[in-house]
Amino acid sequence: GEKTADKLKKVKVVLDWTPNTNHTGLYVAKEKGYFKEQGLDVDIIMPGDAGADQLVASGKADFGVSYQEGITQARIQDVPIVSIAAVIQHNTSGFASPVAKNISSPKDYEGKTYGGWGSPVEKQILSSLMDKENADVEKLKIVNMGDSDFFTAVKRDIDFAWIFYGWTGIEAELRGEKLNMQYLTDYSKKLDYYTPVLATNEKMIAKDPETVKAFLKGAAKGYEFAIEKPDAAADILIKEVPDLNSKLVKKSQQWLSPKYKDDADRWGEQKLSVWKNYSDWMYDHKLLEKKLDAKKAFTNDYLPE
Amino acid sequence: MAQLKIRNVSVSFGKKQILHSVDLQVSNGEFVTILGPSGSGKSTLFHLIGGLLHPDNGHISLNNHEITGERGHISYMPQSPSLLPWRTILDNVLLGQELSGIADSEYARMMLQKAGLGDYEKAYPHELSGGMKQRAAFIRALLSPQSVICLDEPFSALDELTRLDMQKWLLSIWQEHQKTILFVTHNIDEALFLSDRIVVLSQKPAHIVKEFTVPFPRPRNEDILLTREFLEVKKDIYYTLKQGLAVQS
Amino acid sequence: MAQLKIRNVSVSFGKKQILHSVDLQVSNGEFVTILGPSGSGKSTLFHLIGGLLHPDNGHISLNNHEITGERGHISYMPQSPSLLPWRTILDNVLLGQELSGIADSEYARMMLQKAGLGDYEKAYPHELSGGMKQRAAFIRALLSPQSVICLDEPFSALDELTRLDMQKWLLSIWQEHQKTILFVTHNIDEALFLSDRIVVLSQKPAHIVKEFTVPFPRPRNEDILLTREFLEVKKDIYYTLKQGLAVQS
Amino acid sequence: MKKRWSALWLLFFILIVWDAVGRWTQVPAWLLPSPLKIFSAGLEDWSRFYVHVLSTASLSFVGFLTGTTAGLLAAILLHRVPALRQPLYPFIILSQNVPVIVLAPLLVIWFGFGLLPKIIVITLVCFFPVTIAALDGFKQTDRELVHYFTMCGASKSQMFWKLEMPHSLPSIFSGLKIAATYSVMGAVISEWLGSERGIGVYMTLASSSFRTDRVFVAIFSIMMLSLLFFFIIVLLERRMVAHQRKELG
Amino acid sequence: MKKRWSALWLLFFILIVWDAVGRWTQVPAWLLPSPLKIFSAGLEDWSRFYVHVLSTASLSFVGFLTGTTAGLLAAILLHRVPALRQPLYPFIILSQNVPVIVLAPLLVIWFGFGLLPKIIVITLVCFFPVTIAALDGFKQTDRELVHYFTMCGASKSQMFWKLEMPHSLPSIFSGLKIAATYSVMGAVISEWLGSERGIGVYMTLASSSFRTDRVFVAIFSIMMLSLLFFFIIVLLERRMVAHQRKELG
Ligand SMILES: Nc1ncnc2c1ncn2[C@@H]1O[C@H](COP(=O)(O)OP(=O)(O)OP(=O)(O)O)[C@@H](O)[C@H]1O
Ligand SMILES: Nc1ncnc2c1ncn2[C@@H]1O[C@H](COP(=O)(O)OP(=O)(O)OP(=O)(O)O)[C@@H](O)[C@H]1O
Ligand SMILES: [Mg+2]
Ligand SMILES: [Mg+2]
Repeated sequence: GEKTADKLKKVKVVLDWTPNTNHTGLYVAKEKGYFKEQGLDVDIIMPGDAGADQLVASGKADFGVSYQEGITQARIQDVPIVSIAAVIQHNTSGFASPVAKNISSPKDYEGKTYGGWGSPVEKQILSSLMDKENADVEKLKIVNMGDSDFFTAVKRDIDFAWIFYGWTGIEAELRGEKLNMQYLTDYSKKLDYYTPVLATNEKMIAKDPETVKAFLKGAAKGYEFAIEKPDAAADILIKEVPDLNSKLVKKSQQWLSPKYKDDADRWGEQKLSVWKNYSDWMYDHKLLEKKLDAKKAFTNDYLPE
Repeated sequence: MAQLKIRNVSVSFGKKQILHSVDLQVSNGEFVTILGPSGSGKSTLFHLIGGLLHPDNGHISLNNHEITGERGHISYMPQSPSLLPWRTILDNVLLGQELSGIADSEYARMMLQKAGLGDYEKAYPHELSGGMKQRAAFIRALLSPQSVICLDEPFSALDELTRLDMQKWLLSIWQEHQKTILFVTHNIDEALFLSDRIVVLSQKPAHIVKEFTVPFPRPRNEDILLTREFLEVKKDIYYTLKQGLAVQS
Repeated sequence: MAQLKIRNVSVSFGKKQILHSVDLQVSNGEFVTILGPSGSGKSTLFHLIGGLLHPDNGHISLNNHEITGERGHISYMPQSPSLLPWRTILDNVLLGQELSGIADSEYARMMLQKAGLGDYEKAYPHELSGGMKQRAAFIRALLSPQSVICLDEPFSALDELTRLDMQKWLLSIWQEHQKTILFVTHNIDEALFLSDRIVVLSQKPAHIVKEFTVPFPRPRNEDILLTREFLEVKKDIYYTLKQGLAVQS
Repeated sequence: MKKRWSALWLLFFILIVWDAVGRWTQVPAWLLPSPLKIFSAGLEDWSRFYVHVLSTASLSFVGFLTGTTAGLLAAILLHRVPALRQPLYPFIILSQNVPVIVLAPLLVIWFGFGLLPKIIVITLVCFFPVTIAALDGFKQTDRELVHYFTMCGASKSQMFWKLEMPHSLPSIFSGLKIAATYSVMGAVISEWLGSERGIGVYMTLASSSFRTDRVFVAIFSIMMLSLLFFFIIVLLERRMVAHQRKELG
Repeated sequence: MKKRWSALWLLFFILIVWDAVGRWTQVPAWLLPSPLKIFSAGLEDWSRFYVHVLSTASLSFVGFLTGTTAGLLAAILLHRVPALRQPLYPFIILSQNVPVIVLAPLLVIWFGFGLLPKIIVITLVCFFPVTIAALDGFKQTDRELVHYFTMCGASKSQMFWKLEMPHSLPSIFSGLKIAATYSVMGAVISEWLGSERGIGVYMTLASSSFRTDRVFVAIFSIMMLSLLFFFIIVLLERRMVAHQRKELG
């Protein structure tokens, strides 16, 4: 039942960067009082440059939005952070290019220029994709495009880049720019990792599992609302963060809502195989110094039944 | 033919009038000294001639050529030495030449030697005594190529002996190079020893109270300082100065 | 009881020795003038007394109290006016007092009036003529409370009449307030008119060539300048100076 | 009068050229929106936007104050305690080389998401130019004036407050101007340490949702704020360094 | 000698305290690794890392050169063409308020991902302190010296090269020191515009893979580079502003 405001437990959630439709459930839960029902007073924080993972791991924030690759690398470095729910069941990212560039499959990457942010992961993933089609990753030029956004980059020396379709792809639709897209999931099951996820730190789980449960219960209710009523959910996000581009939010929400739960039994469910597959893949490609103990990296124990 | 003509020049700073209708002609090759109370406007007159200031009224011409507000026509020694602190003495005295062409450092060295600054060529201004700085500024003015030289109290910080040396030196240069010299001093002896003509300014607003033509033939030597005639003229000038002071205050 | 004692003081800049074994005693309430060639080390001597420099050798004491290298015991007028450009003249002359306690601006105003700077209380230093700045620095020194006053060529930029006024004023203050005065000048007349004793320095490395006790009774007036005795002593000093110059060069 | 507004005219001109070039070359609006579009976006958003502006303005103001105060104090400390200068100076430089992406998590972990870490960031940005400029100003204090103060026995703190500080005011203001300019950007950066309000928040949101017009609204308001701060400092400078303005035309 | 290395001792001390505090409070290594760990990470990575360091060093060097050259030229232009000062001055301030996240896409569109946009970013960072400091230096040129140069008819360019420029060298060096310090951070920021090599690249990668030790290796090398640049400027200053050092102890 409802608890009075002064008994509410204060909880901080840090986002991964700026608010977007990945976070709709959290905003809905906050606005609709789902968190309050659970006795929580949730404060949603944009971390800016502070980096959500460190804040969560250090306990400065109770929960955070992260992604599987980050948590994997963090855990390898003994950062005590644990994934507690998958926000989206399948990886919605992929390599996008304007149709004019004529890139319809990884085979076409040869002789083209890819704009990334200089991570070794990128080259390995690209090479996995290209290997499948007998293309040579060495014939691909990889350029670091730093802070510049997708649309800017492809105007200039870059042919394709890695985007989340649910946001950047939708923006392209809004602009009427046709994109070619190669989703990672279409080429390798191993690359179907969770992004984003909700995370907390080990201490929180050990000391205050009730709060973790309560938080996930509220969040799950929020995301379920977003799944059922995309438009209303988008309106809530826009109301909470009025400086966002409302057209983009609405359209993105419609695209993303069905993908939160997708083929899973319940929202937030994570599979050991997904964690294992991707970390093994990373290890095999020398992207990790040691093997990840995948069982410890995530938990489904606190998801509502 | 009068070389430097100052006609009816007046100037004020804000509401204070400093010079009131000053008329002065200095002929080619003449040596004219300006005497006047402290704060009367002697330096200001030099600033007008040099073009640093523009008169409110009146004109200044050189060889019948109007130069009111024009710069670079005179070689100038300011009342404070104004040496550049980042230059050695040698480089400092060469400045006047540098500004108008090529510097002759050999000649400059010789001049420094003559002024007793031979050991200080490479010293910086702050290593010099007050009188030594003044001598350096004096040499800088002598080395500048212009034919009109304006000297503002050039020897005020020198002892009597060094001063006499410098005076004689100035006279020899003046005669040799046919310069026209305008000279400010507070020392009546000095004025009488050096000049062809002495102009006495009043308290401000300054105008010319009287002009004296110095009656001694050249070359002069120190002995005239002790003659009766000398003392006579000196007294005369002294009282003129007094009168110029009295007028206003 | 000698108030200010300078015993066997030597000092050098780098390899150049400036003062060589200078011995000088100034009694309480005495007025002593230092004469010497330009660059001999008169200002340097003041810097030593004021504690700006430390002698290589020797001691300085005030009332039998060693003050070598100590500061703040004298009231000082430097050779260049050294006024603060961001302060008005009134605030500038009050500085000496400010540094040692509370400032009395009424008295300072009166002094400025007396020095002919009444209209310039609120002016900034750059609005003053050279002589006016010098007078301001002079007043600043007079207003400082210390009983020993060191004046470094205080009247060099003043015309004869203003200079005479200032000299008389200085004497009246000296007598009234029982100050001890050390005075540097290049003007022998001035030295004779003002001082009890005159000390002549040689060319550098400077030492004391001779001391003269001035034979005129006080109060003195301008007339003594024309007496025979005066001319006699003046000549004597002049030749001593010449001798001091000759020794070295 | 015309001259005063010349910058505005130039701005106007630039905006027109920008608009024209935008139309001509058909730069897409998401890359570089036309000034008109930016203006209308600004108007439309104003009711929500001014909260952000106020927040950033007050944040930068507070940060500027603490930053410059810290900067001045650091300069004073290093100047007056020379023993600290050698060891601490390098660390002051180092403080400018800790990237925010590293500092941010540490600051948030130590000080939470409140005001303190943000003010620390702005302080870090603002204090440096002030410290360097003030230190250099102190160092360049006029030698003659320093000597005068020393001779008069000025205490270290008198020397500082009555001489070095006023003397280096122009230099300090030069540092303050740089700091004022940086303070607004500093505030925007500090808002990335997790903030609900502020131009920085508005801008990242606009940027991440591809609203280039709003990004430019943010930039323009950052610019306006900085200009405002800068000119407040210029006004202050004019008041406090008044004597410098009274220069001859 | 001991004094010279005091900063190093202090650094050593800080590292020891850091290590001790780290052990004591058990700050996890991923948050703040111990100095030893950082050092060994640096050693281990060195063979790959030095390429990044070299790249950033040369980038910041080139950027510093273009930035300070641009800054000086801007200052000279604004100083010598007063008609431009009013309209352009505000834009110079504005240039410091365009956040890189906005500038980046524009620069990329115009200049691609090559060297040019990076150098533009560093230039933007470096030129401002130089311009402001130089302008303020030019403005403060000693009044008496300006008057002297004017009277001597110095041309505008003589006035500039022989007077204003050397006079404001200390001020300019103050700006150069600030710019040198910023140049390395400027280079790191500019590397975020897309670069294959550089400390900035290394650092973001390290940060995204939670190798906090490597992040600190990057920070330390940024710091070392900045210190190096800074002290090169200090050395240059000592050579070029030599006369200032010859101060009395
Ligand atoms: N920049 C200025 N602003 C205002 N007044 C000034 C300025 N320069 C000079 N004056 C005033 O002009 C008058 C004349 O000054 P000037 O320097 O010409 O005197 P001077 O005759 O050279 O005196 P001295 O013999 O003391 O050098 C003085 O009363 C002075 O206060
Ligand atoms: N800072 C310094 N560094 C090196 N030499 C110096 C320094 N200050 C003074 N001197 C030298 O010391 C000597 C004496 O200087 P001082 O200023 O005492 O002379 P002075 O007797 O006051 O001369 P003047 O009558 O010209 O003022 C000069 O030769 C000068 O070059
Ligand atoms: Mg004068
Ligand atoms: Mg002297």
